[in-house]
Amino acid sequence: MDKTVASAAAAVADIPNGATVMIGGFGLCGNPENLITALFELGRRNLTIISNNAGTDHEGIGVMLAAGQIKKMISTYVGENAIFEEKARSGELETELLPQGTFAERIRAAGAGIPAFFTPAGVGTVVAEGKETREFDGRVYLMERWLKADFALVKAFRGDRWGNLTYRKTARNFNPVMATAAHVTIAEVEELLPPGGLDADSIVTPAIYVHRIVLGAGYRKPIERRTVRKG
Amino acid sequence: MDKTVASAAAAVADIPNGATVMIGGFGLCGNPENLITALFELGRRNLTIISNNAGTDHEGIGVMLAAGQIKKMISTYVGENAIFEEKARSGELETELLPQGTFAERIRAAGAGIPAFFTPAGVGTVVAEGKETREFDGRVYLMERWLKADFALVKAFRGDRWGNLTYRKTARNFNPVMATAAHVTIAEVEELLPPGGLDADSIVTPAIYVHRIVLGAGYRKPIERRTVRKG
Amino acid sequence: MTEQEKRIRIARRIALELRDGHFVNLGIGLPTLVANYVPEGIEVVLQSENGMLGVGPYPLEGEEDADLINAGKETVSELPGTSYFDSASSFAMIRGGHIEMAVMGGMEVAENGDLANWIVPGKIIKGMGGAMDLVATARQLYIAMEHTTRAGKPKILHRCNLPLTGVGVVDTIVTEMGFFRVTPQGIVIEEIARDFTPEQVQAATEAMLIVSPQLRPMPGT
Amino acid sequence: MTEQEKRIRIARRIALELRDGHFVNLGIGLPTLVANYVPEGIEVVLQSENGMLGVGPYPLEGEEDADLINAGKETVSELPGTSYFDSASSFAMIRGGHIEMAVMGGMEVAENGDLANWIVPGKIIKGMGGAMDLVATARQLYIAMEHTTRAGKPKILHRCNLPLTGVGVVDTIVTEMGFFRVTPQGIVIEEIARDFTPEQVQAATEAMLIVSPQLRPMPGT
Repeated sequence: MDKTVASAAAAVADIPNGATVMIGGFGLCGNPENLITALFELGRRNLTIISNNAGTDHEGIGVMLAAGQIKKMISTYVGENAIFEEKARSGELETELLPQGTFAERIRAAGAGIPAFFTPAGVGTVVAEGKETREFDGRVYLMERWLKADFALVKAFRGDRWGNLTYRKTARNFNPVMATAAHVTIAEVEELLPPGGLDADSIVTPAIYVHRIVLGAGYRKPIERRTVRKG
Repeated sequence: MDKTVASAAAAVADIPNGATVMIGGFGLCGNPENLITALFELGRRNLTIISNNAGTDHEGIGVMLAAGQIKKMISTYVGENAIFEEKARSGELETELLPQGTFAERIRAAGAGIPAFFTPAGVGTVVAEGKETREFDGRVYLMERWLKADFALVKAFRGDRWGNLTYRKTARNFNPVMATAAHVTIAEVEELLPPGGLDADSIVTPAIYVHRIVLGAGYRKPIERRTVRKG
Repeated sequence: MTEQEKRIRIARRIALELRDGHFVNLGIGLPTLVANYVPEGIEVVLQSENGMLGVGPYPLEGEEDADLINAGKETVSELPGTSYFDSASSFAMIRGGHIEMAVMGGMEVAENGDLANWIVPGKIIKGMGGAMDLVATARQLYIAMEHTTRAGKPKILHRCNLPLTGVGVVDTIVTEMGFFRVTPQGIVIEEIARDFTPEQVQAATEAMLIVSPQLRPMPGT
Repeated sequence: MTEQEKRIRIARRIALELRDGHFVNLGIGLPTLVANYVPEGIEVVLQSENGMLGVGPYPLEGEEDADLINAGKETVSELPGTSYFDSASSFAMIRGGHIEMAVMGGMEVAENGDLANWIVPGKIIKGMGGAMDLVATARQLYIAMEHTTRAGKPKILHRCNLPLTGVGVVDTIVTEMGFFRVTPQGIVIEEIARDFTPEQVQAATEAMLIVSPQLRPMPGT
């Protein structure tokens, strides 16, 4: 069993026009840079992208947005992207904004076979519009549905040829949960090891969730807000 | 911040009669041995125990059962315990049996602030009796509620004084999820380290979930079914 | 046939269903034997619902580890590529439909795919463990069981009499007599053991069997 | 007072609410400043909803790590005891009520505890991020904000005009003018900054304030 794919381009080649694609990362941290570039270069259109943010004007998902490849974005915060604003304002881009915990849990529910669950987040706000509410133990909750995708593009730190993954610091973010929620999960890693190369107790994404694995290269890892203190 | 408690006896001393207590472990694997013994020796009665199994006649939770300390058991499989059978048959012990995935997810939901969710497990069986069913995307699901406890007794492999925990092999089982679902979580560990002693990327239970931590001693770790192969 | 011969035949036949890279959950008892007959050259990853992916063989004598057991509470070993996770994550994996194939024992299977395998008649109820979750959500559910009870009574029935584990969940049944698919039309016998005739199989079966036009001999018989 | 003086006063006052061993989530902007004023001798653990418990100070120049940021996308550092987890686990922690205290900025707070802080009037909607989850489920929600808008309009109102972030969620408001509790009876001013009179505070507030019988001067003023 070897899930290794030779290149990011080969790994994403069968993503069709109109596909729903989850992309891991929080801002530009923990982005699957090689896979995003490959999907951009593949030139597919009418994509629905499920990702916490929309990149920046010149980085990450923002590049696909600028190229007009994205029909709809499902996100929680898109404040770092002027192109996004423009396209959303003009109606060219459809957007759905969700509370971040609801977004994360809907994705987790998809991976975990739970078609719906109840959450207190967003009760009494615009998020609740059109959604069923229900009281449990004297408190009102919203019912939320699972959120699935055709493909998930995730970034891990290390992986093995079976598809086991580990992550580094806050670059973990949405990657492990998206890895569980797509029909096909494609992972890119900074280091690719033989099975047994990762500590079995420390594996975060078990191999069952990963269908293809690519060794990434040339990571740029842009920092959005470089903040430092005096020594 | 130091959550260390000097002894298992001190750590469980405020568990009252009638408390609802989650106890980690799968069979006798990953049992909080020191805390179970301390709770047994404390002699509290009318306890509701939420644990996947009921120990064996002479090990684990079985000892508390034999002593008549348990009023009710919420479990998934209790087949290793003759005392259990006897007390359940006589009506002395109230029992609630759940599908194991539902059991685990109800506990996870309690820790995650989700009062109810839908699962396909148990539809059309005795488990569904009295429960709400609902169709999503053409399939029928049961609604299940969160399952909380007053106390959780969990066993980890290593821990630090903040309460961070890691686990070893399949001794992990229900321990991490129970750690999230109780008002007071008490952990026992085989090794107690200063903060920073555990790898930050490999911590399974973050410190926020653990209220007291005890260095365990004298682990017996009985094996229920010793199976070996020829060399 | 001895009981052990039947069990080995069933396990060997199910093992032929395994494909390289499959993630499989094997139930306690007879299904566990399937692991002994994985065909050469393919790699199958076994999931154990107590929180392990990549279950290895029983350990060598002296290498047993109390912290390393399968869902049957037997000591096992780990492989290169094994991972561990908690029980909620394990059942998220199961419930989410990520397990390609689950193999489980059966007490009764009905022609509509209903399964009863968790309450032994006349005995105290021990609990369903993970069975209800597994049967409800495995992509393919195989039932590995002897064709009849020890008293010789059929186990493939019109309707289950025992309390159900799942409704309409069974895809395939393998017994010492044959290989059966549960279809919307009823139970189709696709393979028959060479030591039985279709009439003998039907006589041991309460449900009306549909004989496949491509009925084949069951491999390994 | 300069804007910066106001912000420091508010952050310092909120920092006095911290207790040893508290797990706290500080929102982006003004709330982040609270971390600079943690009282001596107490240890507070900061949660960042992008998946970190135990957020350390900004890194030393040259030690920035692109894989290590807070929810404001600022580079941070780790501490002995830090742990990392995924976003679903992070919001399970938040939604499950494990965060003792969340501090967040506010645009409007109503006398019933309603909060609006995610849509800036006249600007395109950027999204609520984790705010709705945090306000709905933190055990204690503190709003850290200047008492009035830049145009001098009140922000503590009878009813919010902007789209809500949460309904009845605010426990405490701290501004440069005072320290306020949201109670079933209305908003109680418990502490007043020494450079304001109750009349001045009320004049800058649309909601009718209840003056606590134990009204105290606000520490740090």
